[in-house]
Amino acid sequence: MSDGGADDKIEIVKGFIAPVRLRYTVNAGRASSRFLRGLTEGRILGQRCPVCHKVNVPPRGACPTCGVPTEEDVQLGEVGTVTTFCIININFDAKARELPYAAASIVLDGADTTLFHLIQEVPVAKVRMGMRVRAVWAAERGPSLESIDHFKPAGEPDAPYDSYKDHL
Amino acid sequence: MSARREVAIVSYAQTSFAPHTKLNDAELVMEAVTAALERAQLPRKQIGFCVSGSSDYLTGMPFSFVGALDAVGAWPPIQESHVEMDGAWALYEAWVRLLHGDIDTALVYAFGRSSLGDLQDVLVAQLDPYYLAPLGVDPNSLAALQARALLDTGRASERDFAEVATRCKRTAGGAPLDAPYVVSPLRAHDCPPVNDGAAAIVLAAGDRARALCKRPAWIRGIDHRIEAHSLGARDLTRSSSTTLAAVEAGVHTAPIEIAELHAPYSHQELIVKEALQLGDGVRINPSGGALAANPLMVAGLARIGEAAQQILDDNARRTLGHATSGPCLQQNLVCVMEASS
Amino acid sequence: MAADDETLTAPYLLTYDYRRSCGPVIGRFLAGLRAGRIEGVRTAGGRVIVPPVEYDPDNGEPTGDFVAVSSTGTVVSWAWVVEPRPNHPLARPFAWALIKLDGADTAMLHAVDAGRPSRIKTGARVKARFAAERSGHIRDLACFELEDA
Amino acid sequence: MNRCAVVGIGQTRHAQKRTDVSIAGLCREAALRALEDAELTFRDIDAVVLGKAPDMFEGIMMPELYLADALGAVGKPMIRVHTAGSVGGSTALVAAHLVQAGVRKRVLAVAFEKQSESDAMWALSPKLPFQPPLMAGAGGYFAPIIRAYMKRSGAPDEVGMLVAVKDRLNALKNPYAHLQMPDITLDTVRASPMLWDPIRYLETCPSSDGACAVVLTDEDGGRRAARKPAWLWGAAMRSEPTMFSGRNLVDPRAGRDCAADLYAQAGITNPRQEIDVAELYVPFSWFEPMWLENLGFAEQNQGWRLTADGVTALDGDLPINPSGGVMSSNPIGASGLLRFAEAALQVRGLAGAHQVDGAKVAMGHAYGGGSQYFAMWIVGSEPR
Repeated sequence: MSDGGADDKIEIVKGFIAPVRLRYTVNAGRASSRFLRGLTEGRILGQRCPVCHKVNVPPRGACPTCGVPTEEDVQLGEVGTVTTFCIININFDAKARELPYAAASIVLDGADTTLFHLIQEVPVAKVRMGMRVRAVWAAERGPSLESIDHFKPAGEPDAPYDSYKDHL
Repeated sequence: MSARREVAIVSYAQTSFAPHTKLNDAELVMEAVTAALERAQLPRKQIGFCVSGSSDYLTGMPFSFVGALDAVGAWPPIQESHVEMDGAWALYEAWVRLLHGDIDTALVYAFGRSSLGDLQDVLVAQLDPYYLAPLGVDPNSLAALQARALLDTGRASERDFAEVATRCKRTAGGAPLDAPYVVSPLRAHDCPPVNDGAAAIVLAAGDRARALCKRPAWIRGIDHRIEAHSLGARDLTRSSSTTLAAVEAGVHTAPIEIAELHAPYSHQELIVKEALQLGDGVRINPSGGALAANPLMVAGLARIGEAAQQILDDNARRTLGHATSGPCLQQNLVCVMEASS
Repeated sequence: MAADDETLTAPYLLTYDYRRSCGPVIGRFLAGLRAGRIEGVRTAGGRVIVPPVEYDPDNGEPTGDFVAVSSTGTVVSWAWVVEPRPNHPLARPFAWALIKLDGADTAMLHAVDAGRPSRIKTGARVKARFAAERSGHIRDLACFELEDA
Repeated sequence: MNRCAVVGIGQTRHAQKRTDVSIAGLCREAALRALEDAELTFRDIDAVVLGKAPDMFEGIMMPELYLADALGAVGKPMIRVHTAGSVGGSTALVAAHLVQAGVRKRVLAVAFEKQSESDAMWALSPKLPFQPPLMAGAGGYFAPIIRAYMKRSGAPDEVGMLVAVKDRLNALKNPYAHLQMPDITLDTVRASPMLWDPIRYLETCPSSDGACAVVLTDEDGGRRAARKPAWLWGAAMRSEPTMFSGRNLVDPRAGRDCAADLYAQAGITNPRQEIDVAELYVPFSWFEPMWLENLGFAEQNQGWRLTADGVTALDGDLPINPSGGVMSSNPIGASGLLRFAEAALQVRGLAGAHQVDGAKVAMGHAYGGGSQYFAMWIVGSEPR
């Protein structure tokens, strides 16, 4: 397909469409597979580093700062603290969401790294740093972070800034 | 200009180059890097410079090198770079960096999972996007055009191809000439397998290399050159870029004992061997080369690693590692290593 | 989505319709194809490059005037495709060939519809077969065919 | 380590869509300008280093292969660098390393992105199995970081708007810049849609097609250069992991360490006083004050005051992004090299209408990934 004009006058061809269709079989790897199976079963699993003892979630099979394999699974709580967030006014998702919506970095109780997820069941104007939130599981779970539909306010007092300031 | 600093390979490690791995990129890299560092007894935090080679198109995911960094333990922050190429070019970058003189060690790694897609489709994306990629011409076909051109010169026969394949693949019953063609004149035994894997090399300079390793593989010369992309613009039966790189790397100043050539297709070994002017006394690809295992983006670095290992193991005094990139040997790198400094 | 004992796998289709812009040299060549003719471009050294590019492949210097070349030429090398792939130009067994068109100094890559492998050889004379419907694309050249066919 | 000089600089006219050129044509537009500036030809070049962001932006795997002929690399060494958004900077550093190590005398560094061939948003976030769902786009990653900075520093909301206006007004003096917005004011920025609260539309960078090229030479080449060269004083790169416990995304340690290494090489003890102008990688306006702190131009939580006080304006004491910066042109792979090239243009005195009077020491800065890859250089009008 081209968007050039009539021939003979040598009107040049400006461009064409070049379709690419490549089929892959994605392999999640060991650590991610355990994490994703956990989500299917309604559990959030992190992994503890044998050297620095920090718990990484999602686990990726290695401690990124120590450079050693991580094997020990740690089941995390479903409640955590919003460390920071943004409010989104345009849709990026295949699922049309009601605008605006909030997405936040959340440090789950027992974890040392943050998950990024949706905050719902609260007006966006009330979302705040330090807010305590709880995971709400999707009706249908699978090997995806979408097994957690969103996080909602946990109804606890806000966490003090000092408790999460290292997770920004 | 003052004499160049001496740089050596002090350890090499690789994962198994299996037809398919269950590990992800970071897990693969972890295995290779950990083994290479253990062999050198070099703690992660003492690495001066780190550089890797990989291609997003193997897994179809952008930024694949970012996740692999998890396997390095990049904390405190490290001096690090990445080439979207075979790891052999990452090794070249590390060698250049070590010449500066301010750091003494470098880690080089490469990873690739060729099994996740269909390479005959994926590698079409490497071609000129206006004239070649829209034709869908696959890598086996391009190699076959090169093989035919070589046959036409009379410098090689299909029997010669089969002999290369028999030696590299070590298959029972050899490589029969009555086997069907995949794309004529290439048969299955003339084409590379599909493999996943990772490899890692530790480099060190001067006294640091001597301290880390009993018998370092000193890099005597390393150079790489590229040719025109269009197949019609070059003589496919000669690897002029290999010849140029070989001269720059000093291949001919003394005899080579063992050469590891990155020749994914059997006829390419003949072309590269001729371009390097290697005599018949040179042992070629004792590892089996890329015809035995061809994890893309890793296979070139692995050739250098295998050639270095021959020195580390005291099997040879002077070896050569070669890497290639692109269709029909478009780009080539030559690395000459010696036992004594 | 399959699960084995250890790791999860899933199919993934990387798909996108890229928008190529051609620029003056490729764009003019493709316009020529659309009009049923093949053109090359001359380098400062006097060589004629087909298909044309904006630069001399040897030294990167700009190329010059367009030159009409013949739609017939000679096979420089070839490879026989036993089982065509879905994205190949022909659905039946065919030859890829490097073809030096009369009037050109470089060979171009395209498919030759030769029927069976015994009919093609290096040095064979071939001529372009243009597609019936053309849009300004390298596939406006449907393939080449043997001149004596 | 050998001295290294920048003797040629070229860039394309950047635009949302450069449908008038092929990918090779785009790269050549920059490369030929750099060679012309250096009064050299491709024949004079010993090695070519190519940088760009993910191959999937253009759908060409390892494009150095297809571009070898176009960039005059045939018979020469060619390397392809990819370090995410910092790649343009890394490309210059890998090229400089070749000269500094004494391996090559004259190196051409080229970086490009032709985003109009696809859709960066798509290429950055295809629907991949097992990956976290895409909830917020690229800005969704950086908006929470900016919010954290605003809370920590107490900076007023207006600071991001000041940067957005300043950079676009600077771009009016740069004929190559993509965005040309003569009528931009604080009010238009404030009134623009709030995309990722706290980031407004006009506080984000555009998506551009463009390329940049730089010719680097050894000391001899610098001394015999056709025009005044820029001399490399320091070059540094640092990386840290994407996610880890205690990671400071507002003030990443990799950036701090990189700057410290850079200043040590360049003999700079007080960057605020000793650096005359800086081209920083600011894809969202708020990154100007954040980087001012990360790079040591201001104390923690005080960077925004430099912006608010006009210090970073073209006529200020420390002009930041006189070219208009990433906020005005963003061909992703080239954006880092453009920062490095613009810094060199300043100390060569060749920056034209956006020249900072008397600039003798300039900094180029690039970052990428999740604020985790850093590449920087300092160039001076005289050798050091």
